[in-house]
Amino acid sequence: MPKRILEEFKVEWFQLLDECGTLDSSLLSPLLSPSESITKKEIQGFYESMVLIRSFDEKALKLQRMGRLGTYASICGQEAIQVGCAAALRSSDWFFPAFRESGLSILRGLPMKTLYQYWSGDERGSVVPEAHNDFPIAIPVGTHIPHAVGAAWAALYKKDKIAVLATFGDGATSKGDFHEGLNFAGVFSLPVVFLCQNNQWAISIPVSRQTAASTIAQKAIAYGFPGIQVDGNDVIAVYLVVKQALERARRGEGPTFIECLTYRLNDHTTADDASRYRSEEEVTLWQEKDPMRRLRRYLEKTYDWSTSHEEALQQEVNARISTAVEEYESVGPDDPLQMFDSLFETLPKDLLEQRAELKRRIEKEQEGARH
Amino acid sequence: MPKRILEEFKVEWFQLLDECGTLDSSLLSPLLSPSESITKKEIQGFYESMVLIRSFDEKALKLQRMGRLGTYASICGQEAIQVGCAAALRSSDWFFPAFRESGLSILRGLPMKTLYQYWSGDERGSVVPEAHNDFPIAIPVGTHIPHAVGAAWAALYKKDKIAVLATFGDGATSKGDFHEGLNFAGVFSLPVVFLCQNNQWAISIPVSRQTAASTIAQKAIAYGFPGIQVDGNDVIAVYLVVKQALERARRGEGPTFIECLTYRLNDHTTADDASRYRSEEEVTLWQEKDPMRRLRRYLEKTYDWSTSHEEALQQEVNARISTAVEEYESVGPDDPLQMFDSLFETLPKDLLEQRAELKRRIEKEQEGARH
Amino acid sequence: MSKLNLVQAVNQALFHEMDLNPNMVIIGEDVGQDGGVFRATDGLIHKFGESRVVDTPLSESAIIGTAIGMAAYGLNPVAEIQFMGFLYGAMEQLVCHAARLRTRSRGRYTCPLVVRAPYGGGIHAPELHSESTEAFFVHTPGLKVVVPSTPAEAKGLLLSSLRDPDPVIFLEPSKIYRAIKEEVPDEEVLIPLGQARLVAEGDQATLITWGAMLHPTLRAATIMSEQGVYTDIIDLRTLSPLDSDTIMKSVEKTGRAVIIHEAALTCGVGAEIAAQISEKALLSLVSPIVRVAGFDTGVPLPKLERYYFPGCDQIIEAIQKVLSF
Amino acid sequence: MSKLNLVQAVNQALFHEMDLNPNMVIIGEDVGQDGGVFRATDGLIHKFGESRVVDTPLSESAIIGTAIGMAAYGLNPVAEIQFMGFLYGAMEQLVCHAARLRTRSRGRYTCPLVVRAPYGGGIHAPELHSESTEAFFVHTPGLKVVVPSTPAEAKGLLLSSLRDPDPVIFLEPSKIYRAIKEEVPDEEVLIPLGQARLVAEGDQATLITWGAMLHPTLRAATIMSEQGVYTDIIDLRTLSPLDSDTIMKSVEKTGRAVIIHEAALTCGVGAEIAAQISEKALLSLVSPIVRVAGFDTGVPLPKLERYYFPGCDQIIEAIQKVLSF
Ligand SMILES: Cc1ncc(C[n+]2csc(CCOP(=O)(O)OP(=O)(O)O)c2C)c(N)n1
Ligand SMILES: Cc1ncc(C[n+]2csc(CCOP(=O)(O)OP(=O)(O)O)c2C)c(N)n1
Ligand SMILES: [Mg+2]
Ligand SMILES: [Mg+2]
Repeated sequence: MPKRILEEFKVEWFQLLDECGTLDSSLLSPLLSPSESITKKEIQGFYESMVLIRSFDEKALKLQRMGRLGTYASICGQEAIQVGCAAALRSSDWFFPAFRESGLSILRGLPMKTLYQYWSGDERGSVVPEAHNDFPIAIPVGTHIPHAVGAAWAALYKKDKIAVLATFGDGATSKGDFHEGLNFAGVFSLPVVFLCQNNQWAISIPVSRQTAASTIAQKAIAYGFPGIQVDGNDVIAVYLVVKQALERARRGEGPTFIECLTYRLNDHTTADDASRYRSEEEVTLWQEKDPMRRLRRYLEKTYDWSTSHEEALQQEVNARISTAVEEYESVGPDDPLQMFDSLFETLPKDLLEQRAELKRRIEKEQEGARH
Repeated sequence: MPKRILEEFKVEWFQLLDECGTLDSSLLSPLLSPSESITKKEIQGFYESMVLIRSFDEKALKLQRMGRLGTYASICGQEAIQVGCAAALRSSDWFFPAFRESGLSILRGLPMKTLYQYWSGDERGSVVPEAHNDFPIAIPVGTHIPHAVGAAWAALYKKDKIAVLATFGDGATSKGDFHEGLNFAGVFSLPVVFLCQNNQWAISIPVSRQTAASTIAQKAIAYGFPGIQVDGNDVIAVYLVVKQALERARRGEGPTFIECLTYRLNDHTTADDASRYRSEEEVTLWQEKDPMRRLRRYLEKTYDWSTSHEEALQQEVNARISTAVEEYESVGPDDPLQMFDSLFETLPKDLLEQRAELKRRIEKEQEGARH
Repeated sequence: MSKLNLVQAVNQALFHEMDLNPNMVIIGEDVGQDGGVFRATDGLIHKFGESRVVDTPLSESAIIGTAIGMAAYGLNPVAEIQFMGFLYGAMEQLVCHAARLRTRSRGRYTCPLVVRAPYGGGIHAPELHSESTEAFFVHTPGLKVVVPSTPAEAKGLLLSSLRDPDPVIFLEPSKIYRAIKEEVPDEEVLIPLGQARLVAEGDQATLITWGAMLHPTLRAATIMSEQGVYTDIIDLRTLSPLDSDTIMKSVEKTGRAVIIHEAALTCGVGAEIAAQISEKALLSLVSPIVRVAGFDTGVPLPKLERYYFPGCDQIIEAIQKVLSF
Repeated sequence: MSKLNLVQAVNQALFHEMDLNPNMVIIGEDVGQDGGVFRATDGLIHKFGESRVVDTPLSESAIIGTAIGMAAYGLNPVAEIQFMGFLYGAMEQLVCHAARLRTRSRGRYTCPLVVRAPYGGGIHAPELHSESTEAFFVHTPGLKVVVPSTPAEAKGLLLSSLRDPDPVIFLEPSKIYRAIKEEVPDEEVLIPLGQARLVAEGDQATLITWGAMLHPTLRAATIMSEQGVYTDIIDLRTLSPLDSDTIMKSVEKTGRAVIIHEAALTCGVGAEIAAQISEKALLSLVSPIVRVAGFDTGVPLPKLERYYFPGCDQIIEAIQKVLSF
């Protein structure tokens, strides 16, 4: 046939909990299997998690301002995504973060003190507890995506019934490794879920300068698997969509791409000054759409969540965070020789010599300090 | 709105001249502006060009078998794309080839002897005549795409009313540089046309292993500009679609992605043995769809193209090719010092010393030869 | 003359050249409104507009790749890569294309491209923000590699790089972006590429270094001079092409060489310098050459980074070692 | 024992290890049905199936990147890159991830990955099919670099690489893929990484080389021995870690060193070796070190490539030079 339509695609938007805290439960039932439901306990749990990770974040910013933490990347405004993902993941699943997933990592079981260590420039902050198969933070944007693909491939090969989640920002979608990784996942139909936290900024670059595509979700079309845009400030929508995608992956039905539309409410990192490149109005607009505010309204309306509940929760969270900060600040100094000791399984001779040289320098320094 | 369709996309297929040589002229008129038409002379010209480049190709394969040429990448089966593109391009446009565009380069004005030189491993075969702004062949697949994007950007910056064409294979669409380059073109709305010669193989990798997308054309959706699939064995369709895309670019309306579906009828290169990985039947099937056969049928039906026309044309072409081969084989040896002389505009001192060393070696060798 | 730090000097050089050369454009991540994460391009977008100072998507390979296409078309692109550690993503474009375009086309196309990147450690930055793999580029035929060591040097070397007809990798030591201020001439200064600078003179040893490491080297030399030991100090400025003549002349005089760089020891640029000395000035050597360099490990995260970089103490030890041999 | 060429020896090693280790998988372009463009993986897909011998899309960065993920998960991936010139596209994955995963995670995740790539010139191949930039990887902490020089060596070194718990770049000299046949034991042979091989003994000079360049070196040495000049010949085998002890022991004996490699001279691995000799064995040297290396230009297309690579003549000249100093 000379002229015909070969393929048609649509990109869908998904939201359950709107900005006023109203839940469209008509959408809920088709997403849950008959035996499933979302309980009050779960939803309240989402809120508690959000309070926890936001408080962690606020504390991190404070510590940084006081010079007690290094450069830090705030997650403020992106809590719904991180809580939704954490709830949807099983502990046997593998998770590959970018660097703006502190909340998700905490909820996966990474101790808060460990994260504070990481952001203070302590390599021990990258050590993920054995209980979880989560990768450490990798700084080069987007380059961890193929690792997630490789882990998914290995899981498939080993017939492990797990799924892999990789998260990244809107900026990451411009990197070659995003493309190559997603393409591999499509070709080999791997059990992996790609989740873009589209917070609409990559440092000073707005998403409109990152791509001419009107959604990021539509990028999945290039790789032959489903892509969807979700309201990233709606924890219930994120949870359900991610959960379904992970289940799909575990069932062997291949990858899914999820764009979560959200907003970076703070500076890129504590080293950045966002007022140089974006307007107050834009930020205010998105503060209105805050994921926590919305869920709290829902809780208030539906479950009589009260100020006293809120205060009790906040107190408990504050206590946990204080403990974490204390733990973090009472950690002893790291061993500089780790530079060598975690480089290879067996250190070759030339490096043993360099190690000895470092040891000598350290001892000399200690000597000097003693006098 | 909780759930809604954000975007809808379709991917279209375009063909004018079918496998039996029947032209659907109903599609022709909407593609041509009122003052335009495709004349007999043009269509006959397409055929003559096809005969020329196929004969060039056959000769190259023969020369290679006789040890008179190096490794060569045949264009057999892909002539319609190359003729269509050459006809659509203006000489002021810039062209960035991969390595399977010998036909297109010839029609752009690169002397056939120069191409034979290139495929014999003579660097002078990469020197593009001043009359055309065509890039030399670059071997790393897909990596020339950003160069085309950069040239288009520069043209826009300089307000030159030209367009840029970049061609590449299906394999190239998996490379990160394809993604990064097309994304830039979309974001900056650049005057560039990307044309994929989807010959369905990348050495031994079938296109189904290259991507899970059902068309390559749909990859354009990821970058926010139009993509279309064209019958790459239909020279008229290719010509019209490429021409429109180039005009669109020159008008400042941004990039277009064109997938031309075709087939690599020969081995990947003369160093390859395709029988290791694909069936005779598949090849035979595609021989039926040969772009030349189809156009010849059309010419026979429409313009009384006869065996004697054919023979006269073939004779003329043979003569041109013989001349080119003679020229190629009578070219003197290249100057090894060019290794240095075309490295920098001004050679730094250490390299002058190395150059002198090479000169000494050459002189010593010549000395030796003289004795 | 104004007292500027290194990042201001870079900024001034960019302003100067953008003014003179309408074909010069700047591209990179955050180079526009934000003025670059170190503010090296601060204000340029306001003066020269969005078409000449272009914020790009997050794509290092395309930044370099499109810059190559622009350069071939006749522009003079300056590509900023946010940190040297992100240049690896553009390695294929640099090695296969920027470095080869002139040769491949036998001079028909050229690549007058400057790639600027902050490099080196010591700023307590996250992982991969402290790379100094200049050796990769020095080992790549067809590229030039330039590293300034002070604000005035930065201005003069950058202006020359911007005028160079071939691709230049211009590495800016982020540790000294703001650490030093010096008088920088307001007018144009061109420091020719390929010529090292003799920073101090002495006849007991030759200290060879570049970039941020010049400063601990100067400190070490001052301390040694207080003990009556005087050394030549060579600031290489350009790592490719390397100014061997200046090195050999000095080593022939002093007979002792200490090479100082923060990059990993093995196969660093120091190896090349040591090899050249041992080839060309062996008979002058009265002591083995000593390289003071980073360890062959990655640069650790901030808490341990000070253990990685060699400093004044190591340089003094090295000088003492060559003197006492 | 069977008489095999180098590519057959590689193939045999892969068969051997695939049989023993169910976690070993091979990925790359054309490694499956086609058996690799040089046939190094010939037949493996038929014996081990499509899930263990996997043809991938044309994506060097993803080949290495996914292999890293596989390795971290517990597999032993072997990634074939079709030619070394295409490894640059995966440089970010190699330098930022393969080399750092163990350090970054403090040993929680490791990367037992072998990257195989044909390398070097002399096969009249197109542009970028003749690269020998091993120095890039030697300069990268966290990677090992192995280069075999004969079929039996290839088998023994590849098997050790496949068992190594850390990432190994295994470079196969394509020039001698089929040029030499030798007896290769059918059974398992493991040549430990990090140990050089003394191929010939003599006391007048030390010739240090690796890979394909061993063969012109042997020819040069034979010619010199006919003139009564006997040399040590060291085949390095592993470039990282470097077996300095073997080098120094020999140079201390002979007092003269010639280093031969086909890579570009400046900042090549030869520079590191020369630097180490000049640091550790200076007093033994009775002549300047000579490096015989490729020019600091790209490798030209086939018609001129023979002018690029140093050969037997240059090695003889170099030996004469160190002898006559
Ligand atoms: C390959 C690479 N290039 C540049 C950088 C510097 N950089 C760090 S974060 C960032 C922006 C990332 O944006 P996005 O992916 O949207 O994530 P977000 O910060 O919004 O979470 C940039 C450019 C980097 N880390 N890696
Ligand atoms: C970056 C890179 N990887 C691998 C190769 C080796 N190689 C040469 S051509 C080719 C296949 C190209 O396939 P495609 O893009 O479809 O072009 P075609 O050969 O079909 O014209 C490969 C893998 C290369 N030249 N460059
Ligand atoms: Mg973002
Ligand atoms: Mg193809």
